[in-house]
Amino acid sequence: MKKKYWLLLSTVFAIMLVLAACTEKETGSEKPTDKEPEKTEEGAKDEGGTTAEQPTLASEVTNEGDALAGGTLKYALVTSSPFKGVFNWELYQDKYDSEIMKFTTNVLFDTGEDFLVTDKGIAKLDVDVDNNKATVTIQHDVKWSDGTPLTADDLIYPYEIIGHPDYTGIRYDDDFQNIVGVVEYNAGKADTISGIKKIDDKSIEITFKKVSPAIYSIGDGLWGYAAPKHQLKDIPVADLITSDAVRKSPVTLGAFKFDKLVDGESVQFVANEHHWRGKPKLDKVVVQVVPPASIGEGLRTGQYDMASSYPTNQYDGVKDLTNLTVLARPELAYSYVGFKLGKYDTNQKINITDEKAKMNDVKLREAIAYAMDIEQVTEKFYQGLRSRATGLIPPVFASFYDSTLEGYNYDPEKAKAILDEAGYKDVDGDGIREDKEGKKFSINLASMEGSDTDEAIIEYYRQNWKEVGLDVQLSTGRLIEFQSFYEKVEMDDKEIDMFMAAWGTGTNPSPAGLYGKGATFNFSRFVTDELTALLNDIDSKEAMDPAYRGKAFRAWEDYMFAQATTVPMYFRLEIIPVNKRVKHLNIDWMNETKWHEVELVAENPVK
Amino acid sequence: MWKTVIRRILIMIPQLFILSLLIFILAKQMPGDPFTGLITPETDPNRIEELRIKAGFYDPWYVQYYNWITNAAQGDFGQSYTHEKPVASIIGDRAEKTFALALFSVILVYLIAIPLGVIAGRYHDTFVDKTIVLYSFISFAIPAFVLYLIFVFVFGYRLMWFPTSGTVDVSLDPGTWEYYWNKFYHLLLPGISYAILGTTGIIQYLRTEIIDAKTMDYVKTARSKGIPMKKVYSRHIFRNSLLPIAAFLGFTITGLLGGSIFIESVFAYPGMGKLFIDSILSRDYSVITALVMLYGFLALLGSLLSDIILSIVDPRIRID
Amino acid sequence: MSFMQVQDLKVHYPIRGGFFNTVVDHVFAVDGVTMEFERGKTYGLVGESGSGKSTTGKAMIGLEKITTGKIIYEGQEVTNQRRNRDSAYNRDIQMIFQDSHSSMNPRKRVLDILAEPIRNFMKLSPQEERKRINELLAIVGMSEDVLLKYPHEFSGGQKQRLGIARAVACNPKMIIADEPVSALDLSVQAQVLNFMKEIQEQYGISYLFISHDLGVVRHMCDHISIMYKGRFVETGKREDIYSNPQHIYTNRLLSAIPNIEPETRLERKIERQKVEAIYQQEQHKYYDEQGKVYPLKAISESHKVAMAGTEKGGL
Amino acid sequence: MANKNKKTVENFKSESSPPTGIQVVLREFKKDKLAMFSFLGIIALMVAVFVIASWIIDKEAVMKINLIERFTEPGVSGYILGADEAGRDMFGQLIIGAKNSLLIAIAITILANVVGITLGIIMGYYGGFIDNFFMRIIDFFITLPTLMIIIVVVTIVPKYGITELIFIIAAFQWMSTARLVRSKALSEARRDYISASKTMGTSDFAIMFKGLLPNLSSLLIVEVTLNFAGNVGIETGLSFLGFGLPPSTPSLGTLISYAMNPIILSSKWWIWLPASILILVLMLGINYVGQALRRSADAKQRLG
Repeated sequence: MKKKYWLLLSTVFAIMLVLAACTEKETGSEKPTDKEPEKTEEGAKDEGGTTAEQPTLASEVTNEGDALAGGTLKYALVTSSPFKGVFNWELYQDKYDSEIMKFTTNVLFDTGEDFLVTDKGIAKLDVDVDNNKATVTIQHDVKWSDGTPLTADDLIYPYEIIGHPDYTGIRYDDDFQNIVGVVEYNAGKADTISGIKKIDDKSIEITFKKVSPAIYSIGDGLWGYAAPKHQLKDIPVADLITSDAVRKSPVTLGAFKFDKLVDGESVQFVANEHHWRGKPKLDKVVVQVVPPASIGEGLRTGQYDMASSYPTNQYDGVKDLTNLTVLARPELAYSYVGFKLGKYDTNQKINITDEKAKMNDVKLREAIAYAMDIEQVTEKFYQGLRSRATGLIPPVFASFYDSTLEGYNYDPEKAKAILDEAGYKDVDGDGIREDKEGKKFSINLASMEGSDTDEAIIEYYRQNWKEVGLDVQLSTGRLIEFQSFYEKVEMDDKEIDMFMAAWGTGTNPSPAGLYGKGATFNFSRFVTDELTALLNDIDSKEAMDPAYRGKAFRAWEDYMFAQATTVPMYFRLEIIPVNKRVKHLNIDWMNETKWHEVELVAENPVK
Repeated sequence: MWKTVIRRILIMIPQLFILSLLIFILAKQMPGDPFTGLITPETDPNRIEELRIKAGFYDPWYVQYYNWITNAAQGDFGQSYTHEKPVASIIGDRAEKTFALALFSVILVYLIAIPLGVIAGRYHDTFVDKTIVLYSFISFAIPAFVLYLIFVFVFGYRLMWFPTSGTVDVSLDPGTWEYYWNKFYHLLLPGISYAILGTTGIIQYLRTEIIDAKTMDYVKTARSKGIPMKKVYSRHIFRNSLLPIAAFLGFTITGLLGGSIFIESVFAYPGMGKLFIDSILSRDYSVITALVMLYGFLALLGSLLSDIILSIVDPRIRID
Repeated sequence: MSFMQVQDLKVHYPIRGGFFNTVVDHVFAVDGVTMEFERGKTYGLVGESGSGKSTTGKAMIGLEKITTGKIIYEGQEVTNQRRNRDSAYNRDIQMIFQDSHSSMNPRKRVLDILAEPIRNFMKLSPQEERKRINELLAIVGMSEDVLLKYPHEFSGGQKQRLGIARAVACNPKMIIADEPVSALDLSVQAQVLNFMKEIQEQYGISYLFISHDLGVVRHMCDHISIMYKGRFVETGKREDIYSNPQHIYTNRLLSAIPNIEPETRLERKIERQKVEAIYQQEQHKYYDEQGKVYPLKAISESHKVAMAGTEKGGL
Repeated sequence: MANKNKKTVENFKSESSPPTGIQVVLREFKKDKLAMFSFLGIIALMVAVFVIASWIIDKEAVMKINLIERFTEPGVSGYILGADEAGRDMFGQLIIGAKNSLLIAIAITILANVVGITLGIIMGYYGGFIDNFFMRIIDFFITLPTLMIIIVVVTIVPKYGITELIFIIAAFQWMSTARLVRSKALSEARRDYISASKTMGTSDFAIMFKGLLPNLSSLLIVEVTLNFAGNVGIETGLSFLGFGLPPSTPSLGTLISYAMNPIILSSKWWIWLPASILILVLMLGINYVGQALRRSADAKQRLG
C-alpha cells in the first residue's frame, strides 16, 4: 500500500518538476546579461504581477548583419482553424486567405495617407467627378507570374466574375451595383457590363451611377485587383471556386508565387522572377498555420520568423524574448458599447428609434460611459496594447482622426452626479439606484464570449457600474458566443439593453453603413434627421476635399459624443513579433515594407 | 450469420434516417448561420440576405430537409458555406487524417496494453502487477486534456522532439519516402499521448481474464499433464484471453473517433474532430450534419464489427 | 363434485424467424388440455420434460398467457381474471415451486416472505399477521427463531417446507405443486411429501401434482394424467393407469420406473427392451400423421385414452 | 467460493444478512485498506468542499476583481493558492469550482440513474413489446455520437447554466444504465421468486421496486459509482472545449481549461494544477472504491 501512495505522489511531483523546469528556463531567458537596465527593471516589476507603463512599441525594426542571398522566410499564420484556401480576390471570404494572398497580391493601386489611392502602384486612377467616370491605367510593363503580360482585359475580368449570374460571393453588393450596366449583366440581359470600356490595352474606363469620396478608398464599386483572364477565362464562373486555378496554382502579380500547398495547413511560395518591382530578395516564403496557443513558443524557439498577428492576451509570452522584436501598429478598428434604442423595420428597411426605450436617456448613457474605468482595463488586462478610444475614427486615419477629442474619461463622481440629476436615485438604500419612478432598475448587457480575459473585463466593468449604483446584469446570464451574439443583436433581442462589440472600419472610415438610417448594422437603431444629414455630408461630393471631409467627421463625432448612443471603448494595437534575422521590416500602414524587399541576415531564425 | 449481418445493416438505414432528421433539426436551431460570421462594415447586409435566400435558409425546414436528404442519399452532402467546397471533399480530406491518427493510436494502445495486461495478470499481486495497475488507474483518473497539454508543452514546445502543428511539412514532395515519414512524425505526439491514456480498459480486462483463467479447469488439466507454465500461457491462457480483446477493436476505434475531438483540438491536428468544432463555431450546418451522420454510421459499423469478430472467435456467442 | 374445470386449454408460442423476424410457426406447448378438480384430491400430471406439464400449471395460475381455452372456478369463468392480482381465484389457487431456493427473494427475511401473501390477500393487523405466521411455522414444523433469517441460511428441505407454508398461508383451495420434491434428497422427499399429505387432510386442499416421477405420483395422487407433446395421452384414476395402461406411451413410461430389487433386475431389463421394441414398431398407430396425439376417448367412466377413431389400442 | 461464503454465514448465527449485502461490502473494505482510505477520503473531501463553499467562503468576495493582485503567487498577501489574472482568489475558486463540479456530477448521476434504473427494470420485468420498444430507442441513442450532439444542443440552449448543463448531459447518460439494468432484470425477472410474488398477488410495482430492485443493488452501486466518475469527466471535457460553464461560475473544468494558455500552463501553475490534482485524486479514489464494490458484487473476486 505504501508503495502505491509513493508512486502516486511521485507522479504528481514529476509533473510539477517538469513544469517548474520549464518555467525556470523562461525566467532565465528573461534576464539576459546584455539587456538594458531599464528593461530588467520592467521585468522585475513584472514578477509582482503588474505592468504599470504602456509598451511603446515601434513599427519598424532594422537588424545588423549582411543580407543572405535568398533564404526562406518562415511566416506563422496565427489562427486556430485551418485556412480555407480560396486564393482569389474576387471569391475569398476568409480573412486568413487574404493574409496568405498578400505574398502574391494582385492589387492594382498603392495607397498612402488615409488609405487613399496613390499613383505609385501598378495602375493609376483618374476620377472624373462631374461625369461619374473613372479611368484606370496600367503604368508599368507588368507581367503575371507565368510571364504573360498584364492587359486591360485582366482589369475588366474581375468585374465580369463578380457581376456574373453564377457568382455566389459576397462582393456583388450595393456598392458594386453602382457601376452602370452591372445589374443588367447580372440578370443575364447583357453580355458585357455597359459601364466598363476598354480604352486600349493598358487602360479602362468605368462609369458609375454616382461618385463619392469613397472612390479614393477604392469604394463605390471600383475594384482594386486584377484577375488573370488568360488562366481563368475557360473555367465557368460557377466552377471557379473549386478549380485548381483558385485553390492550388493561381497566377499572380505579387512578389511571390504559389509553389506547394498542404491544404488548410501551409503554403510554400517561391520568388516571382516576373515581379514588376524587381525580383524578390528571398527565395522562398513558407506560411504555416499556427494555433494561437503555440505561437509564443514557436517564436521563442525560432520556428518562425514572424507571426501574422500575435494574440494580445499572450503578450507576456514574447515581450521579453531577446531573439525577436515586437512591432506594433494600430488596427483599423474600434471597440464600443452600444445602447439599444429601437428596432429595425424589416419591411421598410429602416431603423426606427423608440422614444420610450429603456436606455433612451442621454444622461443615463453618459453616466454609464463615465463610470467605466477603461484605462485600468487597457493597462492591466491588455498591457497597453489597447488604449481608451476617444472617438469613432481610429487614429490611423490621420486626416480624419481628431486628437483633441477627449471622449468619456473615467469619472465615477461625475457619473453619480449625472445620475442624481437625471433622477436615478437609490430609494431603498441597497446601494443600487432605482429608476425615475423609484422602481427596481437593472440593465442587461450583452457581450461576446472570447478569452477568459474578456470575462474578467466584463466583470470589472460591472463592478465599476455597481460602484456608481447601477445594476448591470449579463443577458442570458453569461457571455454570448459569437454567432448567437450577433443574431441577438441584429434581431433587437428584448434581453439586450446595451452591448459591447467592435467594428473593423476597413480602409474607408465612412460611417454610413454603421449608423445610417437604412443600415441593418446600425445596431443602436438610433436615427435622427440631424444624424442623417451629418452622415450624408461625410460622403458628399464636397467631401472629396479631405479637409472638408475631416470637418464633417468631426461634426459627426461631436454629435455622437453628445448623444452617447455609441460609447467608444478601445483603439487596438496589432502586434507582430519579428525574429532578429529579418534585416529590415516596417509595418507602418503608410510605409509598409514591400515583400520583395525583405531580407534575412542568418540561415536560421535566431533562437 | 450473413443474414443477421445484412439485417443489421438494413436496420441501420432507419436509424441513420432518424439521426439525420434529429441532427438536421438541431443544427438548424443553432442561432446564427454561416453568413453571420461575415459581418464587417465592408460587407453589404443586403447581399448577405440574398445569399441566405439563395442557400434556401428561409425555406420551411421540411423543404430544406427534403432537399438535403434526397441529395445526401445520392452521396451529395451539399456545399460547405465556409469552405466553399463540397462537404464530401472536405470531410474526405480530414477523415484521411483522423483515420491515420486513429489507426496509429489503436496499434500503439494494443502494443502497450497487451504486454502490460499479460504481465500484470501473470505476475498477479507482485510489485510489477501493482505498478501496472496503478498506471492503469492513474491513466483513467487523470483529466486527459491536461496531460495532452503538458505533453505538447514539454515534448513539443520545450524539448522540441515533435512538431506541434499541421500534418506534414510543406516543402516535401508527396509520394516520396520522406513525405510519408514526415506525416508519420506528425502523428507521433498525439498518437502516443492518446495511447498512454487509452490503455486502461484493455489492461484491466486482460489482467482479470488471465487471473481467472489461471483457476480454470483447462489450465489445471494442461498443467497436470506436465506442460510447462510458459507454454500454458502462450498456448492456452493468452490465446483465450486475447480473442475478446480483438473483438473490442470496433469499440476501441469508435471510442477513438469520439476522442478525436479532444486530441485534435489540443494538438492542432486538422482532422474531423477539429473540423467539427470549427464548423460548430462557424455554423457550417452542412458539415455538422454530415459529420454527425458519419460518426453515427461509424459507431454502428464499429459495434457490428465487434459483434461479428466476437461471434467468429467465440462460437458460443451468436449475434442476432 | 368438481369445483374447478379446465377446458381445452391451449398455450402456443410463436416461433419467429426469417429475414424480417416474422412469426413462421408455433410451438404447441399445451395443446388442448381438459381437466376437472374435486376438493381434497390430488391430481397428478406426468410426462417427460418438455411435454407441457409445467406450462399447464403455470397457465392455470396466470404465469403463462393462455392462447385459447377456459378455466371455470366455482361456476365462474376466470380465464382472464387469473392475472387480476387480488381476485378470489388468485387467492385460492397457490403454487409450490420446484426450486425452493430461487422461489424466495434472497433479499428478504423469512418473515417477509411468509407475510407476502397474507399482506396481499388478508387484511390483517400486525399482531394477527404475526400470529398467522407462527401458525404456519408450526404447521411445517419450524421454530419461530427462523423468522429473521434469510433464505440462503436454510437447507433445501427446510426451504421447501417454508415454500409450502407460504402456499397455504391464505387457506387456498388448490395448490399447484410443480415438481415440489425433485430437487431434494430422497429422504427429504418423503418428509416433504408427508407434510403435503398431512396438510391436505387437515385443510381439504386439492393438489395439482406435476412430476416426471411416476413412483412419487403413485404415492401421492388419486387421479393421474399422462402428458405428451402438449396433450393428454391417457387420464384416469390411479388404478386405471397403473393396472390398466392403454396407451403405448404410458406403457413405456411405466416400464421405466426404477426398481431396486436386485433379483428381478435382469427380468425387468428384458421387459423394458420388449416394451421399447414394441413402442418403436407400433408407435405410428398411436399418433397421427404429424406425430400428434389423437383426441381422448373414454374407455370407462374414469379412464380415457388417446386413440385414432376406429382403432382399439392396448396390448 | 460462493458455497464457502454461504457456510460461513450460516455458522455466523447471531446476525444474518443477505448474501450480497452491506456486510459483504464492509468486509471487502476492511480487507482493502486503500479502498477504505479512498472512500473515507472522498467523503471527507466532499464534506469539506461543501462546508467551506457554503459557509466559510463568500462567493462574492472570491469573484471580486482586484487588479492589483493580478497573478499573485501562492502564499503571497494571504492568497493560499494565489490569484488569477483578474486578482480573484484561486483557493476560493477551487473550492467553489469543486462544489459546482461535484454538484453537477451528483445531479447528473442521480437523474440519469433514476431514469435508467426505472426504465431498465420496467423493460426487464415486462419484456415483450415494452422491452422491444424501449430497446429500439436505446439502441438508437446509444450509437449516437453523444459528445457531438451535446455540443450542438449546448449551442442551442439560450440560457445555459448549471441546471441546463445537468439536464442536457443527463439526457444522454441514462441509456447505458437502462440497458445494463434491463439485461440483469431480464434474467432476474425469470427467477421463481418473481413468479411466486405474482401468484401471491403482489402488485407489479411492488415486485419491481421492492422485490427485484434490491437484488440488483450491488450491481447498481458499482454502476452509479463509476457513472459518477464519468460525469465529472464529461463536465470538465465540455468546459475544456469551451462548451461548459462560464468562468463566472467556476468549475474544475473551467479552472483546468485555463491551462490552454501556454503562459498560464508554464508559469502560472497555481491556476490550473490544483484543480487537475483534485480531479486526479478524486477519480483515483472513486476508482479504488469502485473496484472494491465490484469485487463485493462478484463473489468470484472477493478478497474476504
